[in-house]
Amino acid sequence: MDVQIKLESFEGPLDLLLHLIDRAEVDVCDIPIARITEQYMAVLSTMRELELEIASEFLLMAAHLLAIKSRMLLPRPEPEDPLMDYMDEEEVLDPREELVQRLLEYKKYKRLSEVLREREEFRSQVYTRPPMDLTPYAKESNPVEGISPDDLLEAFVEVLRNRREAETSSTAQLTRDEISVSDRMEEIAKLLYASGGSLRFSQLLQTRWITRERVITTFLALLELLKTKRVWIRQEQLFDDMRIEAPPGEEGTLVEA
Amino acid sequence: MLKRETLKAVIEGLLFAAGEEGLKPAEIAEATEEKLAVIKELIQEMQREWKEQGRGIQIVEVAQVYQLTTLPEHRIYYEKLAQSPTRSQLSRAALETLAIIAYRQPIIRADVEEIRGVKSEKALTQLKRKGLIKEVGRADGAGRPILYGTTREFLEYFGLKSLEELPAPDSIFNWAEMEAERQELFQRLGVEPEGALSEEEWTDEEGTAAGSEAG
Amino acid sequence: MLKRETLKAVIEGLLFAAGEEGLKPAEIAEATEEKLAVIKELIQEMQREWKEQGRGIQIVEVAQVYQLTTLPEHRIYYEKLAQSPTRSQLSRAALETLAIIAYRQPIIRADVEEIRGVKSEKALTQLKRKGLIKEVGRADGAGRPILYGTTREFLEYFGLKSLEELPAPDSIFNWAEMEAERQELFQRLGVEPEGALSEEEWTDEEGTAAGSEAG
Repeated sequence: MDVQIKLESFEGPLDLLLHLIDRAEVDVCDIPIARITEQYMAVLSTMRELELEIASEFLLMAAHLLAIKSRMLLPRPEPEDPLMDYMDEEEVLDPREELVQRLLEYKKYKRLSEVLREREEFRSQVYTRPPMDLTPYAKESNPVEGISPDDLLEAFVEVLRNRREAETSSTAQLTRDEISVSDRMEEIAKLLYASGGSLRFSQLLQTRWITRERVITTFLALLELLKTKRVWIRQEQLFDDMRIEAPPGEEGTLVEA
Repeated sequence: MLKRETLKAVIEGLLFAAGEEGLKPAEIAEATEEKLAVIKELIQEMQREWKEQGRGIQIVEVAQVYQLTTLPEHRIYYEKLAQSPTRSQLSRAALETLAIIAYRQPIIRADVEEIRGVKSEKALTQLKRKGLIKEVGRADGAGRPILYGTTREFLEYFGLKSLEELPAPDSIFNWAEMEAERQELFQRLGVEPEGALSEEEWTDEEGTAAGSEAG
Repeated sequence: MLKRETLKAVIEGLLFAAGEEGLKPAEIAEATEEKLAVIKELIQEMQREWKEQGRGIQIVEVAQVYQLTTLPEHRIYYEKLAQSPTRSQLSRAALETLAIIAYRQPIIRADVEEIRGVKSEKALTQLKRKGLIKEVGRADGAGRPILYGTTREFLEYFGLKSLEELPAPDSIFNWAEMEAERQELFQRLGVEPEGALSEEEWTDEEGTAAGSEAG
């Protein structure tokens, strides 16, 4: 992992990904998606080692990259393939297509923000002054002409309502970010222990609070558990529900003190 | 060392940017790295030249400070400007700020900004100049910030005998707070806002809403 | 009817009085009781003359108003003045968010976040607080999310006459270039644009890939 990468200097996963892809230029030939994914995961694990907080967006992208990587490994079905019935149009396309589009779109606005930065710089080189007080020139007149006390009340209520809505949306934001991968790992371990050492993947997603982020956190937690050999995963066939099992003879050691 | 003409242009810009407070000769000398005597001499020259050229602004010396001002003989045009609808009417920002101060007085600027979610310095200046609000005291705490309240003229302009005559927030206010609470609850439950609440949940929340309004 | 030279002096004074708020051509026309076309022509003339005379201030057109500012080439003298406002730059996050809103307005938060790939609540609050963006309406659909757009202050902050003055995305990112980038991205991401791996490759890869994901 290249320590030259200043982790905090990335605006988000797309920014980091663009950097990795640009950097890959030094390698003359093709950099497979697998390698970009590996580098991306390496950056994330460095962030973890440095105990930096990893925003859920970075995890979301990690999951997305892994999904693309695995889909790249699947054969492209022929149009008359019965498998087609199970796939929507998007899945038949190159799995990287969407990512490339997103990267290009992001890159476009990144450049436009650089243009704005230049203008900001230019504009900051000139100074102006506050307006002169013109009230001495104003003839005696009612400054609230045409405004009634009711208008005043309405303005007050409107402001309060807007504030309420702003607060409301940030509350929703917080609830969504609450669970981290490591917390989820422990949850899964406990759940597995409680259900006698065997669980189906779908059972992990059967809660009222399920969100896209939570599915991804669950998936990443599972990968992490698998990596540290705290769980085994079995799948009978493609698209089957995964079965999560405690390693033989270790049912009791899943939950760490 | 700057040439005289460049130096004059820089002085003009400095005085312009300094705004109503103006600049001491020493400040100009420091910024331009010139001798005080040179600055004073140049400014005298500029005053003469501007008059000859028929410029629309002038350099005046007030209390040992140089400042730019408009010309007294142009007074009639500033009156017209002050009377133009865009300048004489309250901006939306000013109206909102005035409403908050009217209902929450005495209140400090930071709290007005907190409620509006936007910097409100300009709106406050505008309202002060129009005589609708004034400083009514200082709050405790760091910097002892200014507390604002409405003026006697405020009541006169709105034709009110006292602040109690302001329309009571109840009718619309309740509704707005409740609507916000309802939205919030939906979001917490992760439900689409279309789904109506049951009678019990509703009544339960109403209590809290009424409580927070009082505060 | 005023003489041209007097009129120019009056315009200078009016612009000076308006300060950072600037004046619309129509406001100048109204205050001076002159035709709009005459005002516009005179201002162009003044811009030329002031430059020739080496004046220390200039007339710029920003957000559909005329405004007086100092000259960029004199900035070092103003920076030396303690009173000069220290200008803080916008953060990159704020700037990215702003670029997206400027080009895609009206736009809801979710769409900004979709493009940036990160939560943008903080950037939006910051921009709103600075008055660079505002709520311009509500989108249809669940929760009726807020639609954001840029403000007049946005134009002023970046010294733009209007939104049209922003470079068209195509001009800095033309179509052919974009297609080339797309091809390049594809290449860097690995597989030839035609796509599919051969039967052997994927069977062979499956083992290692599954292994490396797990391990």
